[in-house]
Amino acid sequence: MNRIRLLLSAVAAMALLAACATSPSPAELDARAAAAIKSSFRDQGIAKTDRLNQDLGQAACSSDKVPDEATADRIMAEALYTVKWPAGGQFLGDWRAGEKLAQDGRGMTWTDSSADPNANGGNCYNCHQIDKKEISYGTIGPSLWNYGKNRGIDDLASPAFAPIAQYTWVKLWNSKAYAACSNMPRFGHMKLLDQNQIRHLMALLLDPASPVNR
Amino acid sequence: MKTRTLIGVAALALCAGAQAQKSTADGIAEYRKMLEDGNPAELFEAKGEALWSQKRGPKNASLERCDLGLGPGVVKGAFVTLPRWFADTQKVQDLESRLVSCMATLQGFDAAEIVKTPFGRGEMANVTALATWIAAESRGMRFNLPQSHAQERITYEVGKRAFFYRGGTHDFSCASCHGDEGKRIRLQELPNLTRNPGDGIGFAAWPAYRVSNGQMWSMQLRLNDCFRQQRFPYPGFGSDVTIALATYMGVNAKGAESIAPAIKR
Amino acid sequence: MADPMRIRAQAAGDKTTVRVLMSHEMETGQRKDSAGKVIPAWFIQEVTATHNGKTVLTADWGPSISKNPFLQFVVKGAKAGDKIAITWVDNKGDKRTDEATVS
Amino acid sequence: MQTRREMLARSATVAGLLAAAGFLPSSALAAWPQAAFDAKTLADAVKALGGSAPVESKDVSITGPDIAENGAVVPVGCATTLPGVKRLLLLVEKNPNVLAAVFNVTDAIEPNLNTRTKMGQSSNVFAVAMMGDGKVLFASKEIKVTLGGCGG
Repeated sequence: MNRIRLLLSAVAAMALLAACATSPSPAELDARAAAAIKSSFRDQGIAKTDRLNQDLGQAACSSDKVPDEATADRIMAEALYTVKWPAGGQFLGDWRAGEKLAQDGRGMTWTDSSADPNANGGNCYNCHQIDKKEISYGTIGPSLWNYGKNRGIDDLASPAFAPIAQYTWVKLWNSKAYAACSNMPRFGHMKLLDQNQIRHLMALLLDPASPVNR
Repeated sequence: MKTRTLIGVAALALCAGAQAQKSTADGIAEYRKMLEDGNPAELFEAKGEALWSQKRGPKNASLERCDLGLGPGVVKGAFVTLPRWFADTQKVQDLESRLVSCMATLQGFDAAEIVKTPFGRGEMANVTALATWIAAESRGMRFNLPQSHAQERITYEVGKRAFFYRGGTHDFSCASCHGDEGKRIRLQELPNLTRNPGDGIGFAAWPAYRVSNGQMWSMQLRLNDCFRQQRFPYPGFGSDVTIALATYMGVNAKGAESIAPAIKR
Repeated sequence: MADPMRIRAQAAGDKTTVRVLMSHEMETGQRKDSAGKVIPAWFIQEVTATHNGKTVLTADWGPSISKNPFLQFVVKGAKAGDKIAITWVDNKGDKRTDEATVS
Repeated sequence: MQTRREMLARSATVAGLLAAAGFLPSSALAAWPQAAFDAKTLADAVKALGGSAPVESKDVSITGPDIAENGAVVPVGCATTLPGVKRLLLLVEKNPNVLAAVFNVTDAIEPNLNTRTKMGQSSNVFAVAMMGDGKVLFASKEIKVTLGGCGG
């Protein structure tokens, strides 16, 4: 009898311990994280706390797991829908201006005074190899050396040009159109670069005269 | 014949490219090696050591009774166990936020005032110097953050979520740059901070002297500038997200040897 | 007042390697602040090294020496227990002297 | 985009204004060789220090990395194997003012000095040995300065 009582109380004690040790559910932890993010930041210069509000793509790509297929499809479809094509069907600008933009990593931080695209760089070399002459390049994105040449664009009249130009324009305007969780910023869609600046980057990549395609 | 020549040229070009790349990496390694002997972080270390035992503040007291987690006054080994839970403040704290607590309770400084001070100025510069010396006292030791308290485990989980949180104008999260192996920004290798990146890499290298601007950077400033480059708004000093991220990186770095204070680009 | 220097002086045989770190901004006078105003030059101009009180090296520096300067040189004949002292003077006339014992 | 000449002209104007206002941090030390530190070329710097035309020599050495990850801190060293050196100089060819440091060497130290210099861009760096017999010898090395980090 006593032994049973002892046993029972031991069981009860263990149950109690187990209850104490129960860690919060994933949903509770999500809520804790959301609260921490909300309370930890303040406005500074052009970087306001509304930058923490996530759209569908940002929210769906905020864990070590990829979003489910339906969500990914929706993100890509919506991204494609946002793309604005260049006025007059003019895809290319000046590759020299493009190289300058590609080198420039500035813009949109709280130490930048203006959010105007003209104050921003393209950050391209931070993540990509582009012109081989620049040895200081990043590897988060693929190499873009010979980008146009490798895709068969030897001259601008080539039939290969139009589809590649359209593809590249979309990639620069809203990279999420082709990969829901792409690491690449959405330069056109987020107003990081304007239409003319994107034309310059397009020329850097596609113009047969650009050093990238030599 | 023509094709063969072309292939030959292409192969040559490839080789030249690979060689140039190797020599760039070697050159940078050689440069970094040259800087190691004579790290200006030593200047900050010396300042921090003096500050620890100096009687200062409204209470004219030293920090020698400050508890960094291993008991009052124990400095050696404390750095590699932080952030951790502190019962007196009922908070998980990193080295810098803990130092501010000690400066408030022992020396009578206004904690809120210090937290508001920009990096490199006034008492905030002193916090950085103290953190530099305290980190140096654990040089060569291995990270081993406690995870026994429920709040320490929760903080880790919050940190993991913050690490992957995408936002801002560029859609960046910490993981955009630090979630993979073998990536670089420009020539700077990016440690994968979702696991132990190795001895003296990532969390195990800060505080560090920044060559580019000649400043001593603490982990709080390192995180602050990560968020700036991420195009996020401004994280408060010692805010929940910064402590949670430090906990996430510190726990992931379990077993990694600390080389702090290091010297960085 | 300027922060102290860090001086390490290590003997090996009959030679002593001296490594010095100085705490100084070394402002070039060619940079502008965020408001566009030129930040005035402020840099160490003269460095003197002595071994047991005898001058062994003097140096004139320009503003292109890096911030928080590093200097390394080798003193002949210095042995453990000897004193190495370093003095710097900057263009504002500030100066600082620190001393180390050869180990 | 300013040309280099415009920029030089501008900074000269700024310097002139500062000097007129008494702000120019002219040397606190009478002995500091102002003219040498104002020089734009290796030859001018040496001349301002009373030296003859420098001659390249393998008895002088300049050490430094092939590539500097950051131009703010570039470790450099100058040395000579010859006896009788009076001064060792460090210069950076493409800096606005070429001369970085003058070391007045005595017999009590080895003619081998190391420091760290700023470099605005990839450039040749020079070590110059001004000898007791009036000879001026030099060595040069190219150091590449790369861009690091996010560039923001």
